[in-house]
Amino acid sequence: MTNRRSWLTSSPVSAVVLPIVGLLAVMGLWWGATVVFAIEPFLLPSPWAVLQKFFEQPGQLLSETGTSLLETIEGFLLAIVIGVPIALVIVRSVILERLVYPLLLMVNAIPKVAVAPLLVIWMGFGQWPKVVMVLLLCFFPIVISTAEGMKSTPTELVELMRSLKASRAQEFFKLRLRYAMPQIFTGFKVAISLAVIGSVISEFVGATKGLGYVIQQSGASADTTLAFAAIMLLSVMSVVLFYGLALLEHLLLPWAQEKR
Amino acid sequence: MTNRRSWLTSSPVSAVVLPIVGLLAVMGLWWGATVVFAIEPFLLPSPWAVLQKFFEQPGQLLSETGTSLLETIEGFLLAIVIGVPIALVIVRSVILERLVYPLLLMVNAIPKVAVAPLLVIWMGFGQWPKVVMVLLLCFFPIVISTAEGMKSTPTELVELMRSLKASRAQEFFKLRLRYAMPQIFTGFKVAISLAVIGSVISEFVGATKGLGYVIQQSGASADTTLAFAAIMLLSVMSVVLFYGLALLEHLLLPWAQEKR
Amino acid sequence: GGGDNKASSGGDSGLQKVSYLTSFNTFGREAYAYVALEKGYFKDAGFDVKISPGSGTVDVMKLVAGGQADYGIGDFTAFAITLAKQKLPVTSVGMIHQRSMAAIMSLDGLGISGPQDLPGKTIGDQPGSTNTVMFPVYAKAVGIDPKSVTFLPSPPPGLPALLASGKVQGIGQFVVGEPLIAKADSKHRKVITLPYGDKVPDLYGNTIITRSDLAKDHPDQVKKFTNALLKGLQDTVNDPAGAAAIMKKYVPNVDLDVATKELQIMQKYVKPDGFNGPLGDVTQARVQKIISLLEESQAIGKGSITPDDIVTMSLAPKS
Amino acid sequence: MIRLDGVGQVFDGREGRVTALEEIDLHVRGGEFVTLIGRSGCGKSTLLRLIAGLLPPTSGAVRVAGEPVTGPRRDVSFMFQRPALLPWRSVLSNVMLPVEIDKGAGSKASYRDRAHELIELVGLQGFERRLPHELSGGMQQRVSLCRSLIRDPQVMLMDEPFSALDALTRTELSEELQRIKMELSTTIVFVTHSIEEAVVLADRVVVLTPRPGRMREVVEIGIPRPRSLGQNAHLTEVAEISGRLHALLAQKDSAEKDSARKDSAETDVRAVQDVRP
Amino acid sequence: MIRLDGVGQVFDGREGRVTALEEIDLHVRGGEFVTLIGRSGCGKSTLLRLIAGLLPPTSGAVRVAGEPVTGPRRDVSFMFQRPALLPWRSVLSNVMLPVEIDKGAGSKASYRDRAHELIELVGLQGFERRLPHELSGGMQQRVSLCRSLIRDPQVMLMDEPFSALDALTRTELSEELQRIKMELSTTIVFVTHSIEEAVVLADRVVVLTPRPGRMREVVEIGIPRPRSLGQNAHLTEVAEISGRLHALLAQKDSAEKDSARKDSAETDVRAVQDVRP
Ligand SMILES: Nc1ncnc2c1ncn2[C@@H]1O[C@H](COP(=O)(O)OP(=O)(O)OP(=O)(O)O)[C@@H](O)[C@H]1O
Ligand SMILES: Nc1ncnc2c1ncn2[C@@H]1O[C@H](COP(=O)(O)OP(=O)(O)OP(=O)(O)O)[C@@H](O)[C@H]1O
Ligand SMILES: Cc1ncc(C[n+]2csc(CCO)c2C)c(N)n1
Ligand SMILES: [Mg+2]
Ligand SMILES: [Mg+2]
Repeated sequence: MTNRRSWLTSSPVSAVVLPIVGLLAVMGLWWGATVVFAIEPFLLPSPWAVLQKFFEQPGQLLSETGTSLLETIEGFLLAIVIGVPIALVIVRSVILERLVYPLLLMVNAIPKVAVAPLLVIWMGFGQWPKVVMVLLLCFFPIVISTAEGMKSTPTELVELMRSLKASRAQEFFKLRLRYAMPQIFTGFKVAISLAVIGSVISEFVGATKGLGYVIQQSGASADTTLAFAAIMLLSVMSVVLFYGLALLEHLLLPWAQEKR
Repeated sequence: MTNRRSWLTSSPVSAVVLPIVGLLAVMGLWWGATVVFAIEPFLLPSPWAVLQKFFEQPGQLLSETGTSLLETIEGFLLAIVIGVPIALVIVRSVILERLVYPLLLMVNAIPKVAVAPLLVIWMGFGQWPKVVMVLLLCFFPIVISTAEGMKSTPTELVELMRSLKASRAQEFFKLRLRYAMPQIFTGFKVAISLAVIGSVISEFVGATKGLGYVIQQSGASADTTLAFAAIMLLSVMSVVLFYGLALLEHLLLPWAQEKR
Repeated sequence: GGGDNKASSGGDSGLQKVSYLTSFNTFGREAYAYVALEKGYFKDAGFDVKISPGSGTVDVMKLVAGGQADYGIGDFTAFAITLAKQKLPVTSVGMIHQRSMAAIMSLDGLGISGPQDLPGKTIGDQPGSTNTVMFPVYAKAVGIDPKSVTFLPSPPPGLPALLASGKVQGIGQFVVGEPLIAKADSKHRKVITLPYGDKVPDLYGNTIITRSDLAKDHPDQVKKFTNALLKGLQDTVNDPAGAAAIMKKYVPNVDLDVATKELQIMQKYVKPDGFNGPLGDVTQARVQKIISLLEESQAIGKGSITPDDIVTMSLAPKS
Repeated sequence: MIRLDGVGQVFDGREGRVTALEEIDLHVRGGEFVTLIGRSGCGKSTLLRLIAGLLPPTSGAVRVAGEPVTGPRRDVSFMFQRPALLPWRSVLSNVMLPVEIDKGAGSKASYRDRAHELIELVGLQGFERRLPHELSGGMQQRVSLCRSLIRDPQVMLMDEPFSALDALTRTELSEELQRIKMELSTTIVFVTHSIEEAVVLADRVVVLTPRPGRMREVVEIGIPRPRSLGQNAHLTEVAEISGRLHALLAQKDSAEKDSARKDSAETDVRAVQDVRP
Repeated sequence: MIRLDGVGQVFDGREGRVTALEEIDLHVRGGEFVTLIGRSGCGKSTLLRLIAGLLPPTSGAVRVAGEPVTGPRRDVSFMFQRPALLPWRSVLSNVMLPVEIDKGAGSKASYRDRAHELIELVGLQGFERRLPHELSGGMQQRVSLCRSLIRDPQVMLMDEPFSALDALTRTELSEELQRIKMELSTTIVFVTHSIEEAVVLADRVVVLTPRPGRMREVVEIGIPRPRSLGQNAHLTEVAEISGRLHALLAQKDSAEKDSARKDSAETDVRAVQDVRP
């Protein structure tokens, strides 16, 4: 019987409480580890030290977070704007797919850290190299999940559209893209974490703000705790963005709710 | 009409020829750009210079490639072995999902470069920190695509299994996992490129071989061409692994062939 | 904006927009540029300077060569080696340090108390760094076999942790890194520093880098900039604590204590005992000597560069 | 064997509630063949799903073999309205699925023989190794039928099992079904839109009212077995009962109106009659 | 209107070839109502797909309105054997899909009224805004029916359109279909497994042989219109023709054997007869 559920699984409160419980559990483990194994703070500071560091200068860290967040979102949106049409083209034409796919793969396979300085050299110190780095890191999951999602549209529905003499554009926008939405969102969810990492990597070179810069900077004062505070903020940012996407999916795709 | 196709789309020869054409086209563009804009080799070496660099010491570069390849594959397989069961657990239980998912997200969001030294300190200079780094970079797409794929199993088929009084394990292994296979393979395809990058990042710290080491080495000596040769090899490795997965998918999942 | 007009066109204030790169990050050792900025030396010389953190000598060279920055700082040895391999359109127009800051650093109890202890040890270092490349020269100077020491590659940010954890017995580091290493070690062991400069005094430390065409076409401008920067350097040498405080205004995360100590150590490298040339001095003879040393240690090919290829002597500071 | 007491089912959707079933009281005896007829959307499939334990009723109680239903049972087989074949499994392997799942089911080889027999019976020999997408609609339905028969279940719930089959195949298979029922004394609840099929197969025919589905009438069929769907000896009897059922289906109930937006709580009109001719 | 000459269709699979259709010669006049009967898997759906231009024939030629078929046409509507509804669209929006796709189709508002009319006609009022998964099987089929009717097509290809509907709804809708056909002189090719339905609706009934599908016989139906499926004036005539068709379906052809593994090239036996009673 499928719809008898306890409050643990159905209540919206638990959707907030349980993740927090999980989080606290791990903080506990982390803290336990630092105590039991007497781990040196420069290797792994205790969670309290990290929290303390955050509250020392919350304003500044939050403003750095804002910088990284903006780059992340800009790059991510750009990746959607570029990635989805590429996927459309790939699904549309086998020939273009065979020409283009290997190239996308090659670009994707480049270790981005190695090209971060190149981007700065080509694009200067402004926002652009950051946004492009985010784009480079996160476009591929978007392309591939969109393409594979669209290719998996049931023959039955494709034939329906064809029998209605739908144009290729209509077939894509009214059917395939819609059908692939759940899979596309999976791609987005993978991409968003990569986007966050992209903003950090880009801030390692030629930046003067952002959490990546803070991490880099913390090296200058051997402040491992600060680095961890920045990493924690990145993690939180990533989690928030992820659940934002999940919420958006829930609102946009009521017909595709999970089946367990 | 769907099954009238030219040799361009159907012949297996074109599946090999077209990617190569695409590749050559980009090499051409790349070369053209270096010539037309007179791009200095320290910014972007010409493709010929890169090829030449490769043929100067093919044996050595290939052996470095082998090292990175091995780490990549080991870490990737480990990610499958760990990631798929996590996905099963997540789909199995809403409670566990809510406890575990945010943590996975946080781990995934950590910029891996920042923890590379930590891994070396904890695990020494052997293969382990490399394999673990690959694992860290690529487990998430595997987890999420497996989980989302399994959640999207049609109610109709889930009800069939329930009506047969299948155990939960049977529901997962005989139905959901099988049904999710195409989506899982999409996850694998995203993960494999990340795995390659993971091996490179891991070789930045405490390695004395591998393509990551070569890049690190060349960066310091301003041998941009050598760095590009290594990056090219990485790209090729990534493309080959990707198509290897695609081939495997084609062989394992004949029922899920693409529908265009 | 970027490219050629950056250093030549005026802004609203009549000041020329100029971009400047530190050598690596915003460690305390970079304070002098901020001092020049804060005290208005740049402004007085007619420049509106934007300081950005660099990411290592080679990157700085590429950024300057590519026109994204007008001036930058980099280690002179690495600079020379890079130019020997690739003819980037950059040149050196003055020295920050009269002696190389390259060193090997260890902690008390890891078995290194002097150069004689190095054989058989493992040293963590960024591959291709000056410390690694010049090690054979240093080894020869202290009379040990360079091959008896193992170098283990790692990017710079990971090095202090590797050392403190004892995974390596020493790391390649600039001498000014000492207070940082001390701070990173929670066991508060004594830091042992083996500066190359003690044994190979000919090596310069950091140098001021600019584009070749800028040096050629606008020598006055370059001179004015160099002088302003060196004025900041002079003030820094005179008052390290004050310089550190100024820097913290611009880079709030800087640890005042560490930065002050770094700058105190740096004093003797900017102005070694017995040095009486002008601040930033370069001499043709020393550059030639360095090239020979590099050729000897096979870091560069014989005859691959001449002093003129790497230094614009005409712009070097005069007393 | 199957007992429903005051069973009701309400679906809550974002566009309002739908009362699918209301006050169903039904008792199916062991070995009985009950057919269920009613207009499209009246709740026939829902009723079967309740019995199968795939859905907990909103109200009332469902019991099978004396035990309250809390979930699916091994001795009950359900043939869905749609074929529900696993797309990666061949015909044979789809048919063998229930055996694979019940590990204690005994010799696999003998079941394999049984599967081949069934496949031959429904006219799919030669297609054993094909995948579902290579089959026509009716062929898929026949595979699903074989799957529901493979384990010789005690209770069979069949939702329009012959809807995609031609008249001949229908006749053959309904004869086969009667044979199985007689041999194994299987209890069968069978949904169909063919009134004649309902009459020919059933011991009793249950007629449901349109949405919300209530029991309008239960008609006992006295024609001796075996009966046949095609030209047969009892043509007139079948025609006569069919005519009556047709009228019952068409009859307008006073409580009958569009209830798509209505809560079942508002209407509590019962129309359960047990008419035995 | 529709003309098939020597049409054949062979499917190649990894388990061998299946000859679905062989040597089909059929001419459907404008405004004619042709029903297609034949055993499950004999190639009826395939034949419709060929006419719709969804599949190029392996051999032979298909022409619609005088032009060779190279792909789907706007004036031909196809109702599939399965409902094929878009899961994210409401009932109304699924019905409106063909209008949305044909941008030159004229006033959307008037089509919207038409959609509401059709939805009411098939008894789905109140469900306009629901999603397909909230509907029963028969309700989904009715949505699909509305969708195929919305654009008043010239040619309608219908693959078992009433298979999931109860007898009453079937009767109502088949009357409606005849009315539409008469008013708009639509050409209709209609697949059904109900022989009576085939007789009541058709001007001509085409009987196909089992796999591979060849034309066994074409039966002209002379009963005057309008006709009705339920109790009606022509009961005996319908029964008589139905009986004949039943016999035709059952008749064993000499060339008939298991051809699942056989290439059509091997069998070239024609059985096309045009019988007019
Ligand atoms: N895509 C396909 N691949 C392989 N074989 C196919 C395919 N589609 C149909 N066939 C085969 O062609 C034959 C005719 O199929 P079709 O769907 O036309 O039958 P049908 O007359 O509509 O049957 P039903 O009444 O069961 O719907 C069948 O034997 C089927 O196995
Ligand atoms: N999952 C669901 N969510 C909402 N409403 C549902 C759901 N399943 C069924 N219904 C509604 O319940 C009613 C009965 O549905 P059911 O499938 O039982 O009908 P049925 O008698 O089997 O019809 P058919 O003969 O067309 O198959 C319908 O009105 C339908 O809209
Ligand atoms: C997916 C992905 N994650 C992390 C990195 C990060 N990375 C590797 S090395 C480096 C800087 C080292 O100096 C950075 C930021 C990447 N490239 N790709
Ligand atoms: Mg139903
Ligand atoms: Mg069919």
